[in-house]
Amino acid sequence: MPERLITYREAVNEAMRLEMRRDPNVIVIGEDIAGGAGRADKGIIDSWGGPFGATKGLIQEFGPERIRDAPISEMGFFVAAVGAAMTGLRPIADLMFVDFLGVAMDAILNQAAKQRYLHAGAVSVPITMRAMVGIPPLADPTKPGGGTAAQHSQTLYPLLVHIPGLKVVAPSNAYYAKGLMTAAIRDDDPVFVCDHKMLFAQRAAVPEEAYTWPIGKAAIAREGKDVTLAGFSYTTILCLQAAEVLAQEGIEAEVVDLLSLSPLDEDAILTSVRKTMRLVVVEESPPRCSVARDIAAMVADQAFDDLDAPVKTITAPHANIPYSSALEHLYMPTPQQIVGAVHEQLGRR
Amino acid sequence: MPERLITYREAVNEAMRLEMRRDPNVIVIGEDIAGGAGRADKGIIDSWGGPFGATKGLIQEFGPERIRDAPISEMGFFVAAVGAAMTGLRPIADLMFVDFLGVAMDAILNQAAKQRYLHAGAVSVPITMRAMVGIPPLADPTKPGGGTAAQHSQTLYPLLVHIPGLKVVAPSNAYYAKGLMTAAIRDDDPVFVCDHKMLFAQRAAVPEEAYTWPIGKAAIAREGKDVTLAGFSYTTILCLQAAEVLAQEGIEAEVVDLLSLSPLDEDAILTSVRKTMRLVVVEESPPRCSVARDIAAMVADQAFDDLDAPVKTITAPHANIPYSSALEHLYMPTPQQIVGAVHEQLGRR
Amino acid sequence: MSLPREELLALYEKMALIRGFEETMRQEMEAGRLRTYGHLYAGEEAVAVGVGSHLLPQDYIAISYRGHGHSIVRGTDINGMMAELFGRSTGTNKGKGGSMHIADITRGVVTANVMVGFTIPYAVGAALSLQVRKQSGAIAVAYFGDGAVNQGVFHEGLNMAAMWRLPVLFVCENNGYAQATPVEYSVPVPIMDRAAAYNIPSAAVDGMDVFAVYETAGVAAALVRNGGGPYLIEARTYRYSGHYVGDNTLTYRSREEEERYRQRDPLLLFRQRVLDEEMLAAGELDAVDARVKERLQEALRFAAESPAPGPDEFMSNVYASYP
Amino acid sequence: MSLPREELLALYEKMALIRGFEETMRQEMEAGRLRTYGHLYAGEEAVAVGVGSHLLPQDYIAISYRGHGHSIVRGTDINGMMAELFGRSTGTNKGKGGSMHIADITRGVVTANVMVGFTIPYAVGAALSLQVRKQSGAIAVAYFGDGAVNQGVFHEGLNMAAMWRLPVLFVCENNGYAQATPVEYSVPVPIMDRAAAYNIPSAAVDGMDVFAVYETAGVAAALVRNGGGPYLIEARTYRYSGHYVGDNTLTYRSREEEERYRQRDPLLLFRQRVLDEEMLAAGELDAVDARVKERLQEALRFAAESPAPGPDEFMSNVYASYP
Ligand SMILES: Cc1ncc(C[n+]2csc(CCOP(=O)(O)OP(=O)(O)O)c2C)c(N)n1
Ligand SMILES: Cc1ncc(C[n+]2csc(CCOP(=O)(O)OP(=O)(O)O)c2C)c(N)n1
Ligand SMILES: [Mg+2]
Ligand SMILES: [Mg+2]
Repeated sequence: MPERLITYREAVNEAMRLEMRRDPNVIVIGEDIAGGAGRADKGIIDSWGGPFGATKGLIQEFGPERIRDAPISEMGFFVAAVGAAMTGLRPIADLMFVDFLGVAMDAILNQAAKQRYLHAGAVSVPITMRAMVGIPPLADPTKPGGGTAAQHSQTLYPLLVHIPGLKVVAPSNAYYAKGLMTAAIRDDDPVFVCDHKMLFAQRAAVPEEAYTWPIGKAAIAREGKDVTLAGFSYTTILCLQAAEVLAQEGIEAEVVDLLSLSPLDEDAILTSVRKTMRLVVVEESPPRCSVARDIAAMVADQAFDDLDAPVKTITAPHANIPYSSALEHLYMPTPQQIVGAVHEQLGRR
Repeated sequence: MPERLITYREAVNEAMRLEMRRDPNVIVIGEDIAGGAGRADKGIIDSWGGPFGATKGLIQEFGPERIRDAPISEMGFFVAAVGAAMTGLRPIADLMFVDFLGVAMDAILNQAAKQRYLHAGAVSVPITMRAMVGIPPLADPTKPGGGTAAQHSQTLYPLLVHIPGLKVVAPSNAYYAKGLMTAAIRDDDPVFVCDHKMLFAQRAAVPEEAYTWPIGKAAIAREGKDVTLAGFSYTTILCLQAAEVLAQEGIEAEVVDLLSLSPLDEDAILTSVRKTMRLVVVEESPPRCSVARDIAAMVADQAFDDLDAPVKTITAPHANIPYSSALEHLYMPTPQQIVGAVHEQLGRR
Repeated sequence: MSLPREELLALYEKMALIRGFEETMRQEMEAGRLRTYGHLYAGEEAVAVGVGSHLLPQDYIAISYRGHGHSIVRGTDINGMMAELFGRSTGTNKGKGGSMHIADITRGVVTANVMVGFTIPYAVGAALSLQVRKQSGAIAVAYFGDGAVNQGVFHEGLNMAAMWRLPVLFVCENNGYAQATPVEYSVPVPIMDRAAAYNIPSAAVDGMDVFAVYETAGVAAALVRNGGGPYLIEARTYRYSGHYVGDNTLTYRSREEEERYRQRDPLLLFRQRVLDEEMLAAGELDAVDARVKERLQEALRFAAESPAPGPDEFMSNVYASYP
Repeated sequence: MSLPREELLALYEKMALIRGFEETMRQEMEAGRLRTYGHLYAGEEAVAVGVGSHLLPQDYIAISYRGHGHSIVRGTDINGMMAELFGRSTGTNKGKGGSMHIADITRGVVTANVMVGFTIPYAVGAALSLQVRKQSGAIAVAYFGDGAVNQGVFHEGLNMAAMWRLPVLFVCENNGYAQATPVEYSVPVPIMDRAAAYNIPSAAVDGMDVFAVYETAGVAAALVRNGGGPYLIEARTYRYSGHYVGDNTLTYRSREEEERYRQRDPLLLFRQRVLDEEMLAAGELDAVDARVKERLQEALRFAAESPAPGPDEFMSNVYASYP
C-alpha cells in the first residue's frame, strides 16, 4: 500500500478530529479557530479554521459548542480551559502565536502546571495547549524569512520548559505531529505543543488511524558515529541538512530528534554522545537559559569523561528578531554554523 | 567613622528615595506601595508602604503623584510604566511577588524588552522593575521556611534572563541592593531587580550617599583556590556557608557573587574557574533551563580544557513548592548539598 | 422571608463554624503554635453561607486565599482543613497547599487560588464544562473581592460568560479593602454596575445580613440554574482582621469604622432577628455554639495527632506521570 | 460644521495620502515586489484623520499593526514609511520593525504594537507621564479595534485612566471584525457603553464620515485637553481589505456588505459633500490626488534606491548598553 503523504497542518487537524470523535469531552478553544463560531446565519461553515488552518473543517463536524471561538481574551480563555480540564473536559487551547505567551502566562505557570500538586493529586489537568512558533517561510517554503518581526517570530521554548508541572513537545514533521498531538490530548497532564511555521506545509507519511508517539521519547533521525547533533522542531531539519554536508566530507553525524523537551529523553542523548563523544545542540531561541544550554550542561556533567570536545550550542543570538530580510536571516541558526561547530570539535581531536 | 549597618529593605528604600530627590522624573508605581495613595483624608500618610515596606515613607516626601498606588491590574500598570518610560519618566514598577510575573509577562517580554529595538534606537525604555523572590524566612530570620506555598515562593529567574533586551540583577546584601537599585534606576534599559525575602531584613554596611554597583559586574565574596562556588541573591549566602564548612576541612572555596544575571560577568566566573578548575553553581529555581545550567554550559564550553571535574549545578528540583514545613525545606538548596558536590568533584581529582 | 427552622439552624451553624474556624486559626497563630500566611474570612460569613446554601452537590465553586468559609459551606471536612493549616499529611491537600489553597474537589471546590481575580475564569471554565457536558441544572460560582474587579480576567471572564450564556454566578465580596487600598480609591463606580458592560444582570446586597444574601442569591442562583445565563452579585461586607493575620488594620482604617461593622456582625444580626421574631430559641443557638466549639477542639486534636507528610510526598503529584 | 478651505483640503489630502499609501502597498504585494505581513487601513481613513486633526505636536499616540494611517496623519515621512515596508536602512525604523511597527517617536508615536489592545495601557502610560511632568495641554490617544475591547488591558487601562483622571482619549475603531470574528459575536453591548463601567464619558460616531469624526473628536479632545479626564470614542467604520493582505474576506462577510460600505467610502462622502455644498471645487481635489500620486511614486523610488541595513545593524539597539 502506498504511503499517504499529508502536511503537518493536516496531521494536526486529523489528530484533533480523531480524538474529538473518540472522546466527546475533547473541545478546542481559540481565536478564529472557526471564525465567528461558524456564523450560524451561514449554516456553521468555518471561515478561517484557525489563522494557519489547523482547525479547518472541525466546526462542521463538531459544532460551535466544541469548536469554541474565543474573544481576544487569552488569559481569560486559557484559565477557563484549565478550569474546564479540571471539571471533566479535555480542552485544546490554541494560543495562535507563541509570542502571545506573555498575555496568558499565568494560566500556564501558576494554574495548569500547579493545580494537580495543590490538590495533592486529587485532580488532573488534561489540557493541551498549542501555538505556532518561529520564523515563517516566505516565497520559498523551505527557507525561513517571513518578516513577521520581533513580536511574531519567537520560539520561547525555555519559558515553557522551565516550568515544573508542564510537559512540552516540539515535533519535527507531520508524522510526529500527529502522534504527539494525539498523545498530548490523551495525557492527563498539561502539555504544550509547539508547531513550527516552517514545518506546517511540509509533508510526511502519516497513517490514517489514530496513534501516539510517547511524550518523553526522542528519535534517531539519522545514525552516525562521529558526532551527535541534537535538534527539535525545525532545527532537526537544520541538523539533517548539516549531516548531509558532513557526510560529503566523510563525517558521520548522528541526529537526535528530541521531539519532547519536557520530559527530556536524556538517555537517548547520552547514549548517542557516549558513542560519538561529541555533541552539538541546535535551537532557534536566544542562548541565555536556553534548552540548548540546558542539555549541554546536563551532558557536560553526565558524560564528562566521555566527551572528546566541548559541547557546542548553536542558538539565535541574544537579540530581538528584525524585520528586514537583510537582517532576519542572521537570526536563525544555519546548517553552516552546525558544520562549523563540528569542524571545531574535530579539529580538537 | 563607624560603618552604618542598615537592612536590605532600608537600602532599597534609600536608593529609591535618593534617586527620586535627584530626578523628578523617577516615580514608583505598584499595589499598596503607599496604601490607598496615602489616603488624602488622613493627610497623605502611608499605611503599608509596600507589602514588604520597601516604599515606606516615600509618599510623605514625594506625594501620591510620584508614589502611585495602582489598582490590581499588573499588566495594565506595567505596560503603562513602559509607556511612561518611553515618554520622559523613569518609573520603578513594583510587581510585589515575582510569582505574579505571569500576569504581567507581556509587558516585559514584548514591550519593555523590545521597544528600543523596534524603534531602531530612537527611544529608550528606562524602566526599573522589582519583585520579591524566593522562600521567605519564618520564625528564625536566617532560616527559610515561610510556608507561602506554590504560588508565592518562586524565583523564576530563568524566565527573565532568557529575554533579550532585558537586564536582570539579583543582589545578595544591602550594600549591593542599594548600588544595583541606583544603577537600575539610572540605566537607560529595562532592568528587573530580584530582591530575596530571606535577605530583606539582613543588615550590611551601607554608605549614606548615593552610589552605583555596575550592572554586569560580579564580586568575589570570598577568595579561594580549590573550587569556585557561584551564587546570586540568597544562594550566595548558601555558598558562603558551604565555604565555611569546606574551610574547616582545609578546602579553600572561592565564592563568586554574580549580582547580575543579564548581563553576566562571564570573565569573573571564567577567571575564577581557570584558577580553581572546579565550579559549582547554586540556584533556588528548578533545574530545567536554569541560570545554573546556563552558566554550567558556558563554562563547560569555554573552560573545557581547564576543568578538573564536571561543573555541578545545585538547584531546586523540577517540582512545585510545598506548603508543609516538613516538605518545604526539601526544596531550597542547602550548604550540605554544595559541600557534597565539592566532595564529589575533589574525589575525582 | 420565612425559612424552616432546620434551614435557619443550618445557616447559623455554618456561620458559627466559619467564625469558629477562623478564630481558632487566629488564636493558634497568636499563640505561636501555628505560623503561616493566613487570610481570615471572619465578618464575611453571611456571604458564603447565604450564597452557598443554594448550591447543590453537583455545583462548582472557585475561591481565593480567603476561602475557608466557602469550603466549610461546601461541607469540606473540618478535621482535614485544620490538618492542612498545620501542614499534615491528613490535610485536605495533604499539606501541599496550606491555608491559601484548601480545596476539596470532591466537594466541587475547583481551586483555591492566590492570583487575585482568577477565580472568575476558573468558574467560567467549570461552567463551560457543564454546558458542553450538558449537565444542565448545575452551576459554577466565582467568589472574588472588590480589588479583583480591576483585574483583566474579571472583564474577560464576564464577557465570555455573557457571550456563551454560561451557568455561572459571580459573587463579588466587597469588603471595602484590597490589602490596604479602599475600594473607592480603585473602582470609580458601584461594582454591581460593571455587569452592564456585559449585559449581565446584577444586584447589590447587604453582605452582613444572611437573610438578605440568602434571598438575593436564591433568585440569582435559580436564574442561572434555569438557563438564564450569568449573574453578578455584589455583597457589601467587611473583614474583621487585617488582610492577613498580623496586618495592622489601623494604619488604613479607623477603629470607629471597625466598630460600626462589628455592631452589624452577621451572627449577631442573625441572633437578634431570629430571637426578636421568635423563629428560634436562644438555647438552640447556644447549643450550636457549643457543638461548634467541640468540633473545632476535635479538629485541633486531629491535626496535632496527624503525621507530617513524608519526604516521598515532596515530589509526588507534580505530574500524573513523568518518566 | 463649517471649516476653512485649507483645513478641508488638509483633511482630504491626509485621507488621500493614506488611501494611496495603502493601495500602493497592496499593489506592490500583489505584484510580488513586496512580501510582508500587511494590515491595511483603507476604508477607515476618516477616523485617523478626523481624530488626528485635533492633535498637537506635543501629543502622543499609540497605534496597532494597522497604524499606517495614524502615522501619516502625525506627519511621519512617507519616504521613510515606504522604505520601512521594504526593509531598508532609511526606513522609519531602519528596517527593524516593518509594516506592523512603523512608529516615529519624534512625531509622538509611542508604539506601533502587535499585541491586540496594548495601545491602551501605552497611551495611559504616556498620559501618566504628561500628568507627572505637568505637561498640561498635551494629551495621549490610544487607537484600537473592536476585538481589542475584550482584552484585559482595555479594562485595566480605562480604569486607571479614570481613577487618575488622565488626559487620554480612547478611540475604538470598530470596523466590524476582529480577524474573521464579527463584533456581534464577541461584544454583547454597544462598545461605547462600556465606558460607563469606568464612569468615562463616551460617544459613538459614523467613522466613514470625516466631518462627523472631526466634530465628535474635537469636542472629546478639547475635554481631555482641558483636564476633563479620559474619553472614549467608538468610531463605526470598515476595512476594505482582509485582515491582512491575502486574507479572503468573502469567507466571513458578504460582497453586498462590502459594497454597502464602499458606497459610503470616506473619500467619496467627502468629495460629494464638499462639491454639493460648494465648499471646494473638483479641480482642487483632483490636484490633491495628483500630488499624492506623485509623492507615492517618489516614495517608491526612494525605497527602491535605499540600501538594505548592513549586518552590523542586526545586533544594535537591543540595549542602550550591554557590556
Ligand atoms: C494577581 C495578583 N496581584 C496581586 C496580589 C497580591 N494581593 C493578594 S490579596 C490582594 C488584595 C485583594 O483584595 P480583594 O480582591 O478585595 O480581596 P480580599 O482580600 O479583600 O478578600 C492583593 C493585591 C495577588 N495575590 N495576585
Ligand atoms: C494579544 C493578541 N492576541 C491575538 C492577536 C492576533 N490578532 C491580530 S489582529 C487580531 C484581531 C484584532 O481585531 P480588532 O481589535 O478589531 O482590530 P482590527 O484588526 O480590526 O483593526 C487578532 C486576534 C494579537 N496580535 N495579539
Ligand atoms: Mg476586599
Ligand atoms: Mg476590528
